[in-house]
Amino acid sequence: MVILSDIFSWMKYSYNIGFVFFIIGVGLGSIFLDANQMKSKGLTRESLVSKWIGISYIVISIFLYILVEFII
Amino acid sequence: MVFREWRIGGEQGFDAALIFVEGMVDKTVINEEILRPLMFEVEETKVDKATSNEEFYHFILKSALSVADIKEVEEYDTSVFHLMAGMVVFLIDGFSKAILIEAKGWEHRGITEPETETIIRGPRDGFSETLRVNTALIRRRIRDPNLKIETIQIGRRTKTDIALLYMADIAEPKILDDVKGRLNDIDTDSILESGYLEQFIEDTWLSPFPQVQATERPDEVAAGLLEGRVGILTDNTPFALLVPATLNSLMQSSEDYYQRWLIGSFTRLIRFFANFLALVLPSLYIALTSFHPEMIPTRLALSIAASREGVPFPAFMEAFIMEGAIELLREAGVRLPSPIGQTVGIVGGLIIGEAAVSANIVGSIMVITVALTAISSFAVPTYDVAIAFRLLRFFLMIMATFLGLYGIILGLMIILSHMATLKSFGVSYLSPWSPFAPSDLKDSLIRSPIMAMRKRPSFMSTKDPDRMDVNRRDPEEKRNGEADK
Amino acid sequence: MRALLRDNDRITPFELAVLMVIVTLEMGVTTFPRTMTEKVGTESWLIPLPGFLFSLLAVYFLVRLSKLFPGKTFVEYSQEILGSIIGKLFVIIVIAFWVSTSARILRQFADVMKVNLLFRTPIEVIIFSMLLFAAYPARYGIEPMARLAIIVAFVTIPVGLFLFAFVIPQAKFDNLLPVFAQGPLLLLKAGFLSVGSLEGIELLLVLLPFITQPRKSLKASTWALAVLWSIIFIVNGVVLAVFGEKEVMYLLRPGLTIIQTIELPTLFVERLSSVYVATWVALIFPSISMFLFLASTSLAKLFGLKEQKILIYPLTPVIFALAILPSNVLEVENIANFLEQIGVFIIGIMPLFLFLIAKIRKKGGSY
Amino acid sequence: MKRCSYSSSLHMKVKRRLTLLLVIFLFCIGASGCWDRVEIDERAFVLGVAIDLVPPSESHIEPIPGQVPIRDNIYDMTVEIPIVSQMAGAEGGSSEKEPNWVISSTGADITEISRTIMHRANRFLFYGHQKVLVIGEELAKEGIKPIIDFFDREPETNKRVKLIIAERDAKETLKITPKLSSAASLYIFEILEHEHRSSRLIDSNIGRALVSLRESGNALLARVRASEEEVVVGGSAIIKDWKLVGWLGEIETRAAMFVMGEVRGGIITIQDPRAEGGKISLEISSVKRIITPYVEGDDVTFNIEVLIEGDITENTGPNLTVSRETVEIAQERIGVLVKEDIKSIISKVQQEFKADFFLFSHLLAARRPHDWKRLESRWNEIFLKVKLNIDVRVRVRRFGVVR
Repeated sequence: MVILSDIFSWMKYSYNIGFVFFIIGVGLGSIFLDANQMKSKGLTRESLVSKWIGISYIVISIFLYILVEFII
Repeated sequence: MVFREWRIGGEQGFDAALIFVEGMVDKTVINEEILRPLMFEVEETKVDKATSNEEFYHFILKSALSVADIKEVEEYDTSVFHLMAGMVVFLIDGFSKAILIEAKGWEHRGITEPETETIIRGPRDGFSETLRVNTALIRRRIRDPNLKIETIQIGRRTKTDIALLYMADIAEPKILDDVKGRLNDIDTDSILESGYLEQFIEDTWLSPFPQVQATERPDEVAAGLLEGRVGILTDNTPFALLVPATLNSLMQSSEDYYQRWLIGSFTRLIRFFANFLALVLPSLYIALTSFHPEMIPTRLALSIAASREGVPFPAFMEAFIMEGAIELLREAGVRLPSPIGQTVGIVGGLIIGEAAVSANIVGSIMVITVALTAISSFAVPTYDVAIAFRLLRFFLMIMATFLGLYGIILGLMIILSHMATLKSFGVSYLSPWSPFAPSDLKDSLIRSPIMAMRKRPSFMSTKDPDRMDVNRRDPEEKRNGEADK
Repeated sequence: MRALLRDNDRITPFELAVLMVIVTLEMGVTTFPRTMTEKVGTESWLIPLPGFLFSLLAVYFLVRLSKLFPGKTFVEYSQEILGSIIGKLFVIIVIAFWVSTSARILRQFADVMKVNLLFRTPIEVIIFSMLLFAAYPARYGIEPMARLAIIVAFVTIPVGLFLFAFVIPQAKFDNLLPVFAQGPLLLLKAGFLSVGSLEGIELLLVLLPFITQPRKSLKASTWALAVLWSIIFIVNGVVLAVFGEKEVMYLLRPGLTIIQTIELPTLFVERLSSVYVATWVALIFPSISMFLFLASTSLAKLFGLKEQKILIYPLTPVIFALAILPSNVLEVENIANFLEQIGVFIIGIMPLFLFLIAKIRKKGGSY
Repeated sequence: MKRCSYSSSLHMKVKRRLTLLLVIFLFCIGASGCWDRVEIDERAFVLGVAIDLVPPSESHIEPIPGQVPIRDNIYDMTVEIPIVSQMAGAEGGSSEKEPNWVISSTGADITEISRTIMHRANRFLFYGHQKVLVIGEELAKEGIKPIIDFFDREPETNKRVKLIIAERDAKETLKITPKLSSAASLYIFEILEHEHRSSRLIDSNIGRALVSLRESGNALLARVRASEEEVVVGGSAIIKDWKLVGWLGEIETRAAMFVMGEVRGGIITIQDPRAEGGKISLEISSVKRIITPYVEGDDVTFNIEVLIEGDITENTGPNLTVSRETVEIAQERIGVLVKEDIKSIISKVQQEFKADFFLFSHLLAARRPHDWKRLESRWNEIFLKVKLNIDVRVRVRRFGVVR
């Protein structure tokens, strides 16, 4: 629990909207750039992984932001 | 289009017609060498004597025309194509073949000095717009049967003649195949200039760097061919292409080899330095004045501060205004007729610079920076490279505006990374520095003595790697040795 | 005839050596004089001797391992040697080490930038811009990075050493004394531990199968180590000789501060330390992209992905988060010390260990 | 070799998106501003800093209610800022105005005063071009540690800033108007840069002083005294345990520098014994100093060898040509003179100041580590009894264009 509270306190300091945008940017890049590129190379699995990384990054970053700003 | 119909061989002869495109043919050839023999020398007796029509036709083909190049064509399309290319089509009634007579001749610009790559020592001839003239210019320089010239037509509508030049026993076949493959892949309706080709065959489309070397100089092309590169000549343009191109090759001028090696090396070092200055000088000004004045020597820092006293704009605005103005002047200078262009350049530069300083829009140090940058960018021999670095200069200026010196270095690193990823027909763009080829460094930042460059560039993986006998003694040494005896 | 370098995943032994040097010369090198002096006092300038021997040993076992499993990276062979689960654990530890090391380097770098060039720019911006740009060449695979590293090495290392040459007149060689006052054991121990901060050796875990002439890789990496340790030797020795033991231990980054003491009549550039710091930007850049490449390649191999490209940008937020995690320089130093110990484990102990187990369990090729 | 024809459009698309990302990135940065961008004309270049101690009765610092004052000492910091518009010369600046602004403020710590001055000057105080740091006598007697800490920690400040102790008030030194330099700080800086011309003053900068100060707390710093028109830089200040304990004259300073091996030039003049009023001057061209420690029990002996090479610049003896005899006399006499100087400075240091600022301790630790371990705790006593063998040898190399 100490570690968890440490992490939360750290996040309050440094998890800001800029970081969220950064992660969302990476996620979008994964979904739209990498996934398509992989697909055109014929690597379906990689394309899928890329897409999922992107989606989960976006979701998690927004979720964490809500968590940090409004809940804890 | 001219149709000239008459009856060949008198009353017993056949109806015949000459078709050609006005302006594309040499009228004297038609009058003297085609029409005169066909009309006056092919007499009725010839028709009588001929036992058959076939024989008559052969007689016409073999003996009647005093023109060097004659072809028989059966297809309509082909003959139309050749007609458009300046051949004369000769039709005889009753025969299913057309005779194509070479009588090409059109008004063209003579061989003049290249405008974009002027040098002091070296040949003054430059390519002109006619492909055949251009190939002849190369041929005159390399009298080797291994110099192959292949001609293909590209462009659905323009059907432009493209000549592929290479040394069959030097050029690496993989590169050659690559070039041919890429040329054959092109599907477009028009090739109006070699710039079209360049964009179709280069490796990376959106890179600011040219990956194909364009040149107006036949000696440059000949030297390239002898290094194992492939030359591409396009009809209707004086600009030949040389592939593969590396940054190093684009920074060289053919004059480097004509001068003694120390001078050649010195000018080359200056050129690289000038290119670097042209790239970073304005951004360094921004970074040093507004981020890190501690790096400027104290007295200079104080005088820069004094010169900027009263200038309302931040340093980056100053830099963008002045650089923008210079680019404007440059572009305008190119478009204006040449006598006026120079005047406008000088007058504009002087007046704008002077007025801007006295109006307190920019500091005087900025004017010096801009002038130095502009001058430096003219020292780059290849226009395409100079323009690429001009563009990147603005990128670096943006980086410097935000992150100072750190931004500049970061910008340079990203440019370098980009160049590291670039390849021109399989040859690394940064060769020979990277991949590191120590033997090729003789012809990079410096130009070593011609006797020391016994091998062709190794990154070209040429079939015949040696320029001269590798084990041969230096002539100088040899002469001294003889003198001692 | 030399092969055309058109395939995107091969590097020459020379390029491997250059990469090893470039990756190791990161921000940590500037603190070497301090950390080493803290360990062994004035003898710290001698550490390169045992350090070179120990790192050579590590390199030797890594090369032997790679010969046992030709064409395989450590991701595959450690799983073969240690079994799937322990092997995977080891791989994950190494990947985590790379990710956190690059975060550590970035953070140290950003701190240096903030102190020397950009006083008020948030470190987030410095780290972010560096990370974003350094990821670009990593996406194109190992070859462009080797290209980049060569140019960077040929530009920055001479500049750095040139600047160092100006410091030498101030050196007082009494500061290097006494030597061998505390017995060789301490020196040997320090030499062994210093192997942990040579990140370049870890490249061999992944890069050995990418070498065009595998036979030359041992020779090339030995050369890299020799160059590396001589650079460290020069830096350490000069710094210690100029500052003396106490001042070295007092300074945060003696390797940087020393440039500020250069006393030259004003050149074109007033403060050479800024130029020096600027060259560090160029040195850090390939290191970061290399670690990104290593981590993503290993991850891709671990999960059986055919393309490492897609993992590079997704790794950046993780590194970014880790880089801005420590609140101040002291914490960064603690983390750096901790990572150095992990590094000792990864390249000081594991190669030998893996090699022995492979021999005992008769895994790998018939070497 | 194989080129996919579809890859072109894809490639373009990818690149376009990357460019878009870059643009977005730049906008992100742009929107949040450029933090470090301060235009060069918005900065106030601090060329010199002088710090004095304010007598407690004169301090006007308002006490913070309910809080014990952190420090008793109130500092008076004076900075010299060039007025660049005056420097521009012809344009606008009237030559009657002062070219520099010397501005003072008081406060309890340096950072705070710096901010106060920043507010008063309405410019961004920039220490990147600081040349000198002058510390007043009273303050130096209290201890210079708290002052130096700010300048050591401050990243903008160069390690080459000259650290000088002023006799009496430090601020007076910055108020003079030098005839040839544009600012007093530059003037003092340049004098110290050319220290090797006479070796009568010590070129002490923060970086080098700190090495010595951290080692032992002792150092020799340059001394400066302000007069009406100019400043006199010469001699040195002795710092013991970060505190000023005394002064050395110019000749004493040179002797001390001989011991430290920092003499690089200067003139030594001796009487010619062969004639009344005859003098021989030697210009030092190079000096080598070798110190070797010997330890026997608690007896520590240092062998100091000084090898001087120089040119005779003046010879006003009986025979105007430089004879072999002249050279020999010069070599011997100068050797004796320097030896006496060194002897007296070391005994002065041992008896009067009881401070080891020649870092003999350091030498002992380096060369005789085992003995040093034994003696370390008692070094302060032992140092007072350290014996010295001084050997000065002089070699005349040239004597001008006449014999």
